[in-house]
Amino acid sequence: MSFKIYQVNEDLLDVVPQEIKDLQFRSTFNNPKRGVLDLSYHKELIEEHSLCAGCPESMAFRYILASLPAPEDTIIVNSTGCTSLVFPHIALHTVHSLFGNQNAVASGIKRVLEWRFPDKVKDVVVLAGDGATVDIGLDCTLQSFFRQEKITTICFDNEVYANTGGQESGLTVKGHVFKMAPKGKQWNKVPMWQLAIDSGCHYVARLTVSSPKRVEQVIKKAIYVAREVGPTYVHLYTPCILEIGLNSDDGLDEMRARDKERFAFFEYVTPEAEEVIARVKEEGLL
Amino acid sequence: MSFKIYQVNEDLLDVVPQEIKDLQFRSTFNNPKRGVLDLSYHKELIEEHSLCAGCPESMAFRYILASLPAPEDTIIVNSTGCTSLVFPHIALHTVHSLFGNQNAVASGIKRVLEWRFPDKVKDVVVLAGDGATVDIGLDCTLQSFFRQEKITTICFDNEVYANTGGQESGLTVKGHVFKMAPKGKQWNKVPMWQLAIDSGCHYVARLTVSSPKRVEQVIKKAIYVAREVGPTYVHLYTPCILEIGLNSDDGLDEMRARDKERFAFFEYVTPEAEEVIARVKEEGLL
Amino acid sequence: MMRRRVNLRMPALGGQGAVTAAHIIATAADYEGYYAVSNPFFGAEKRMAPAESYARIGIEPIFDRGEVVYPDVIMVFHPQVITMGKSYTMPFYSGIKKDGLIIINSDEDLLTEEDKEYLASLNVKVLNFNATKFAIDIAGTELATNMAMLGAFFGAIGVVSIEAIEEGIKSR
Amino acid sequence: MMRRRVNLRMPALGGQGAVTAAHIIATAADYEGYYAVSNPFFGAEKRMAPAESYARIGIEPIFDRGEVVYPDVIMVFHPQVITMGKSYTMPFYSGIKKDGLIIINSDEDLLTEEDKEYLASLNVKVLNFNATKFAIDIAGTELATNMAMLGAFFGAIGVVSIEAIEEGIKSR
Amino acid sequence: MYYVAQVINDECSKYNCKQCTLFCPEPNTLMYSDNEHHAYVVSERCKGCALCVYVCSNLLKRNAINMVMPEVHANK
Amino acid sequence: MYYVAQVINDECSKYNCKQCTLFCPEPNTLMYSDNEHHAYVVSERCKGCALCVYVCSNLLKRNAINMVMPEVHANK
Amino acid sequence: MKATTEQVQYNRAGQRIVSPDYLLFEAPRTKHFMTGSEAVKEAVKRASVDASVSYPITPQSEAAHLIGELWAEGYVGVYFRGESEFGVMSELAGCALAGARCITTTSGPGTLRAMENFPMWAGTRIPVQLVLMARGVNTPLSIQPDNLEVSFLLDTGCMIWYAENVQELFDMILAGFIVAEQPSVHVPVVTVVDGFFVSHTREAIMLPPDDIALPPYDPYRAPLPVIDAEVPPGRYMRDPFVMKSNYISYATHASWQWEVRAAIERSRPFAKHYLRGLIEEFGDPEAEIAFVTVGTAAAQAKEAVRLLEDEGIKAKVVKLKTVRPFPIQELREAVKGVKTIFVPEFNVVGWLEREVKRYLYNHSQADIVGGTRVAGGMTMPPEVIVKEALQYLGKEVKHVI
Amino acid sequence: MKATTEQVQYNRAGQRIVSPDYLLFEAPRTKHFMTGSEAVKEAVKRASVDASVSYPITPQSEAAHLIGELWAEGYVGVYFRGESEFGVMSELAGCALAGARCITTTSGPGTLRAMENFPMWAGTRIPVQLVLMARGVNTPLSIQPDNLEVSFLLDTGCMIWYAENVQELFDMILAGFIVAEQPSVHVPVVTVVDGFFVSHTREAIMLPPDDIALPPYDPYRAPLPVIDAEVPPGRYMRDPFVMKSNYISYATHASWQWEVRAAIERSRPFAKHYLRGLIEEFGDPEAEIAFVTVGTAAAQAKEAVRLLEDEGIKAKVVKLKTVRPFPIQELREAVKGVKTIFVPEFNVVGWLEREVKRYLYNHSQADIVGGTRVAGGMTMPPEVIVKEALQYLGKEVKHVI
Ligand SMILES: Cc1ncc(C[n+]2csc(CCOP(=O)(O)OP(=O)(O)O)c2C)c(N)n1
Ligand SMILES: Cc1ncc(C[n+]2csc(CCOP(=O)(O)OP(=O)(O)O)c2C)c(N)n1
Ligand code: SF4
Ligand code: SF4
Ligand code: SF4
Ligand code: SF4
Ligand code: SF4
Ligand code: SF4
Ligand SMILES: [Mg+2]
Ligand SMILES: [Mg+2]
Repeated sequence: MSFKIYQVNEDLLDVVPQEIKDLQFRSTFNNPKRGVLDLSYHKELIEEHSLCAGCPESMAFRYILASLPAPEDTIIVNSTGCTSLVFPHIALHTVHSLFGNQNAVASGIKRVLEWRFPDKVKDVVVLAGDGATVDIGLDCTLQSFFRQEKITTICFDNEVYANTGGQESGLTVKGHVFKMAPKGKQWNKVPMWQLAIDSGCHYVARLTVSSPKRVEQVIKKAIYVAREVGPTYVHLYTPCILEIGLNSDDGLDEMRARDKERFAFFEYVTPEAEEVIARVKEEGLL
Repeated sequence: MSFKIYQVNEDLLDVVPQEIKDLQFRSTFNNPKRGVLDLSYHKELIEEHSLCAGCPESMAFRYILASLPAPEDTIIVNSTGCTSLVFPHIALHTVHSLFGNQNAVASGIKRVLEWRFPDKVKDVVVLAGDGATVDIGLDCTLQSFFRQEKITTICFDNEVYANTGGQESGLTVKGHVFKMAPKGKQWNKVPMWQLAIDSGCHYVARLTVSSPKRVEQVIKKAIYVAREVGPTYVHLYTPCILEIGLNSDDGLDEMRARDKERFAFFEYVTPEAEEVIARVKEEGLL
Repeated sequence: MMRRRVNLRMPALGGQGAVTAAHIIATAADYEGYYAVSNPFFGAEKRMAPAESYARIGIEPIFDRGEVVYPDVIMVFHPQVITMGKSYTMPFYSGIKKDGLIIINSDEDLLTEEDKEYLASLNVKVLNFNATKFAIDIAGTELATNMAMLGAFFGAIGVVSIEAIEEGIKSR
Repeated sequence: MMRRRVNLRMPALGGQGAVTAAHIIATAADYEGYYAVSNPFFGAEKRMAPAESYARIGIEPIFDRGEVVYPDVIMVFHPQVITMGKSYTMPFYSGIKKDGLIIINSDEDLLTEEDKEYLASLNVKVLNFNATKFAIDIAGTELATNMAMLGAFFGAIGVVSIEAIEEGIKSR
Repeated sequence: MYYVAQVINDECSKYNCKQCTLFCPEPNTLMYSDNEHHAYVVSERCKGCALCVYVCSNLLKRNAINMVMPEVHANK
Repeated sequence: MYYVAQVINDECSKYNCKQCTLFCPEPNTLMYSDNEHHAYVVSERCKGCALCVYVCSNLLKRNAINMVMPEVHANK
Repeated sequence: MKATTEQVQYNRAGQRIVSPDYLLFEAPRTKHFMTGSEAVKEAVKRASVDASVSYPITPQSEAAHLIGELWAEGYVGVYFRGESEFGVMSELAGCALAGARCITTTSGPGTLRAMENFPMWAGTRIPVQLVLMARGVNTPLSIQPDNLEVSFLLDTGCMIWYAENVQELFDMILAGFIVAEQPSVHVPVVTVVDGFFVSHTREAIMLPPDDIALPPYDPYRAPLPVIDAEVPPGRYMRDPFVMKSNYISYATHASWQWEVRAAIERSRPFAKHYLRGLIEEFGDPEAEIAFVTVGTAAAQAKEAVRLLEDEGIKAKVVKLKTVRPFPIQELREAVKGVKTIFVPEFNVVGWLEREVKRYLYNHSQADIVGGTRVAGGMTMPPEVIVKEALQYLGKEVKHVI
Repeated sequence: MKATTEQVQYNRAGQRIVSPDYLLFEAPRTKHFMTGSEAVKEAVKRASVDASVSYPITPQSEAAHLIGELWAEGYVGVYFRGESEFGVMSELAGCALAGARCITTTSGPGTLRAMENFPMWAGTRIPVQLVLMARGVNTPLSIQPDNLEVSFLLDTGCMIWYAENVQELFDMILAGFIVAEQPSVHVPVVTVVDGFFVSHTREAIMLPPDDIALPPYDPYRAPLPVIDAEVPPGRYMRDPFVMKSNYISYATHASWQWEVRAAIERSRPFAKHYLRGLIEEFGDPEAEIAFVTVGTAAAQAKEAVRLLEDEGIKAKVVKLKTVRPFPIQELREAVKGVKTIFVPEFNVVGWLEREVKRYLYNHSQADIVGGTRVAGGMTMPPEVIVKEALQYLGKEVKHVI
């Protein structure tokens, strides 16, 4: 545990920018009970970002960062995509390497941190888009599940390659017309949550980010299970309002509509994971 | 249909080597009822090979080649591995490209042949090892399933990287000590047949090659379904006798033992595939 | 303003249509018989993030490409370019050539005394024009801001015909 | 046979232990104070497919590596090397040096007249020795063929001590 | 693009709700003040998406926040 | 490695079985002659794995094929 | 398939088939105003392309989308999005092996992700065309123009061509198919442009009509059998002997590699014809200062030559249109009498400077200066080129920037 | 962590920590007889390695297995098999980012499969060591030695070193860690050997005892923060500014790339010390014939020099131990007075010839001959080198082959 690294030397307090001081005095570190309700008051771990106005990915980011049980000991590994515009603004250790290799990088980090700090908890969380997770990165993603890496993988499913301007991805629904699919996508959306289950994940959830509290619960479960048992996978629907032609205030509405169908909340838990979750609940951390 | 390409110009018959003439006069082309029983009499489509003496992969090769419903219109795509020592000796169009890209290459071939020969049947069959199919090639394999490519993928599961001298693969069973897994493999065998089902294959089978007739039935179903419906997947246990330390006459025994447990015959068929199979049976081709 | 080459830089925010504006300008100039080239800044711009585009117009073939480092004209599409530094160059007028022109989408005077002195030393003319307000008033939507800016540009340099401008707009 | 360098080539079939044999020879020579290097042919050999290995022994540091193109000694581990052409070079004795030595694992004389003439012109000695039969007779298994071949080699060149050979075998 | 959100403090103070602060996509932008009993917008950070208005007006029917054209201030 | 298979024709002719021809891992190697009513081995192609013996002796208990040391013939 | 006056032939898209020379040199052209990405579409539209596979990456995505549109419009036979650049290049290899004329596009990280495919393409002798819109590679990530990646491709066995602008890109794509598919050549061609500088720049271009097109690719003229089960495979594969037995593999591999390089050499006369020479010279032929360049750097150098002229200094640009084959003789000829050679480049390593020095070693006494160098995405202002050149030459820098 | 006489320190494997100089130059050594793969194991065993990730490919597999054994024996902290070389190199990047001293091995197709990782490694400034056992790349497939692949790595921003034999491989691996991890260097090092020629060749080697080892890597001395949540990240990432906003990205990318190359330059004094010079000369210092080479080609050239001596002709070998940084001054010095330079290489493209010409342009008048060239896996018999050299020089070829 090293949240002390955010403490500014007293003598420097008057020259340090406010946003850094805020991290020390107004953020929520060192408290596993932190959660999305902090968002109304506390300094967030994302300073700002350059995602589109109204992008639901931004909401997902806020909820996830607010829900990390131990941000001071969390490493976030990301990939290329719209999300990568956020990472430089996050006040945690974040890594960007290549497009699609995020679960490989995360595996290396997690194993070495376990070796270097056998007595500490270091959470490694992967955050990447659908293209990164399910198309170009599928091998690295699934292999990290097979190998039972103790990491949490979160997929931001906006059903499109957004950052490159709106091309069909494996998670685009059949028939949807995007770039590179000018006659409409010819095949089904990949059931990634099912692949995650069959590939050995111990906790799998599928949901939209329309409910901050639900996101918090899911993220916490996923991280606690990954710490002790093995890989966990969270599939979030975060529609790309730009590419599906919605206005900047339409994102929440779109998600609420999908809550009732394709993205109805779904959870899978192995018995080992169940045990951990029950214990954590007892401890009042969930 | 182009089995005529195997017919040697009459004037050249006396200078052409016997093995080529045998292909014309003693092989079974142009007959969808061909099958493993031809092996006792007919010229085979594999001339020879340099696999280990007694290697079950060789048996698998003989059965598969004997079972192709239209060898004269079949393209075989392979990968690197022990199997790649066989392909130069096969009297069909075969392609070797890179290790693990076999399903990508096959997708390209199949689509172009459909475009170039809209009125002909051209079967594209992928034959590759477990390392090629499930480790390095997993992305290309599964994506070809997602995309519903009309190809048949056959995995030679010898539970090891054999050609490079016996390293752990994703299909090695947990606990087995191989090179690169000196403390025994730390994680479970990948349930590739299950992933194939999740990923959209229309016919999936898992079996050993202990029964030639069964292999024939499976291969024929897989190819007929791929022709009309979409991707099919066949998972064959072909133990690497060299790397698991068996004698050259032990392969059949090993497979018969596994027939009763890990590799008990398993088949999955979608309704669309079921239809095709029923029709082909009616036509007496199965 | 008659030069062998006019280089135009348009700092804006993502979503304002500056790229379209540059292309319209270049197309119009091409139609009118000038040599012309346009291009956007090469980024993955999001709504509200900095974005920039360029046009070059000349009376001989134009080889030069890429961002305009030494502009003759700068059109500032959004006040935040200046007030929040949402610009690819600091200050936004860096590289401006002698006798140049700056058009700013704002009623208010956003320049410091220092800025003004420097620009005056180069004899650069600064034009404040609230294009957004103009767009809302005339076209009924702030989305027409880029068209209003275009108008100001063509008005100020006055070398391209109405017909050519229409051609440029059509070709988008 | 006293040369500044002795280069040895051993065409065999996969599984016969020719690689081991080369390494034993080199290790033994090293132990005995010579400079020595050994290596296999660089292939993915399967049981019964062609395989080849090499050893170099000298009285000065050896830099040379890779397959032996100009051997002083050739040991043929399997008759099929000759009868079925399972050899990396054609003919199997290609490159053999003047006054060289060839040892063939066979009772039978497998060389053509042409072969013999050529080898005689270089004053190459050919030794037929059924090492497999010898291995079955003495060690009770054909798997000891490589040891029998080794024996023939050390016997024929006679420069390495028994102790060194034992050292070479131990080090495997 | 050209608008930012502004809380109608008095309206908002009628409720103790904070809902919009959870749905704003921008961090550190739409916060709640317990002292003053209403939400507030850090307008330099607001991107004008109007999601807060959707939450407050469309979902909650509270109409306590709306979009305004901001004043431009020279950064002198 | 040093052995090849050889069918004991008379034994084999007692059955009309062909089983071993299906299990030999080598193509074009262990074939069946309907005329002569027995299997036969193309010995240059045989790799000596003895799987045919396993099939014929261990599984079928027919003992109609066995392994022999081949003669070496110079290829002159 | 020849288009004679007697017998008019049409391709599967219904376009009239004309000879390459007619399409490139004789057909009437009209002026259009478009980006490099759009020019790719126009070229592909007239090239009787059978197949294309795409993957998104900035700055090539738009060109790839537009090829997709051509598929939807019936001009391209097969088109889909692959799973990654590695997959795409392998899928395209499959398409080519099955007898298709193929094209794809990529940039920077995509090139590196697919890297293993390029020597495979060359060794497989497929005349695939890759339009490379060069951009920087990680790390750090940059989506902006930088042609370091071209350095990685030089030894792959592919032809490497380099277009300066939108017009040249259009013409080169057409010429690329023709030259790459010559039976005596039949290797892949990588047509490079600097990303953004060409892909995203809109400028004037002269186009022939779009109801005429190149003769379709005839796979039966290929030096290796097409994989379509319509021709005898023999006992043959695309990498034949290697796996059959190790003992001839090294010789095969070596001779095969030499043959690929020889095929590139054999492309020279065709490339010379269809590109109207392997180099282009601009400026004063007698100048003692030369800029040897490719692509956008050539464009910028041309502007610099103009500025130098304003300063009263004679200079010229020697633009290389091909890097593989390298225009060895042409370059040696062009720099005769030159005292100082500048090699301005859009990368930090100076791969072109290295090439130039290699081929001029003992063939020129000129000073060769590796610069101006710009990397990571900025443009190369002509003013900077001029300043650096004058400084190097010890001349006064009069020109204002 | 210094090993002083007062305070003996041990690494996690229980080996006594000694200074790099002691381990490399002072510790008593005893003779062993082993292959290059086994020498890799011996080096790693003495290097306090934290992590290694492997993937099988001939000819490097055995070295990778042996590192795995070291893990089982407790000498290496983290070890596993990755899913592909692309995955492995990314996993290794993760290990290094988290503060581990890392090593891996690959060959040919593996190198190309992982290609995108190498510039990423360099840009991420991780001092990873890759032992590259060079082999041919597809197509056609060849598993045999051929160092074409090295050409693809030259511009990645990694240091490239080249060992001639088993002994040098052992020593270079140890030196590699020391030099790569210098805070002023801190870039990856690729230690190349020719596959098979070194990996599979068994020869004599002198080894220090195996109960001593290098000081462990100290990630807190790295020029960039280690990703372990024990040090402040600030608002920082390994590729920081780029994504923060486009408008400073090009400058960052460019300066970052320049800095990576500068870091390689800064490695020179360290490499010189730990490798005992960046080049090695063999033969007659006054010779007018020189073979400029790396790796096995140097070994073969040494034999050729001996044969030439037998023929009464003076020649020498200038062996480059590093290619990045390139020993520019050393080479220029070494070929002073040389009339003919041969560059024998194990590839068809002549990448070393290109480097040599680049750096000798206007620094030598010697004839530079790109040959002997062998590719695809065959050895380069000294007899052939001699024959080709004599033929080129117009001398009688007396020596019998
Ligand atoms: C090897 C490689 N190929 C392609 C790209 C280009 N690229 C960057 S982001 C991206 C799309 C990301 O899509 P997704 O993962 O769904 O994230 P999103 O932008 O939709 O949030 C692509 C194709 C790249 N950077 N590297
Ligand atoms: C990119 C790449 N990585 C690694 C290799 C080396 N390689 C060739 S075959 C093989 C193992 C094949 O294993 P599998 O697919 O299971 O086939 P098997 O040999 O077991 O039949 C490997 C690792 C390669 N050729 N290319
Ligand atoms: S492009 Fe789509 S996913 Fe990306 S920031 Fe904009 S709305 Fe969000
Ligand atoms: S190594 Fe194993 S899989 Fe390969 S040929 Fe030999 S027995 Fe078969
Ligand atoms: S949703 Fe409306 S009422 Fe509730 S806090 Fe926000 S502004 Fe106030
Ligand atoms: S308009 Fe959008 S960005 Fe501004 S406060 Fe409301 S929700 Fe937040
Ligand atoms: S198995 Fe035995 S009995 Fe049957 S065919 Fe073979 S040899 Fe004859
Ligand atoms: S021993 Fe093996 S190879 Fe020979 S015939 Fe019998 S089964 Fe076939
Ligand atoms: Mg997405
Ligand atoms: Mg296998």
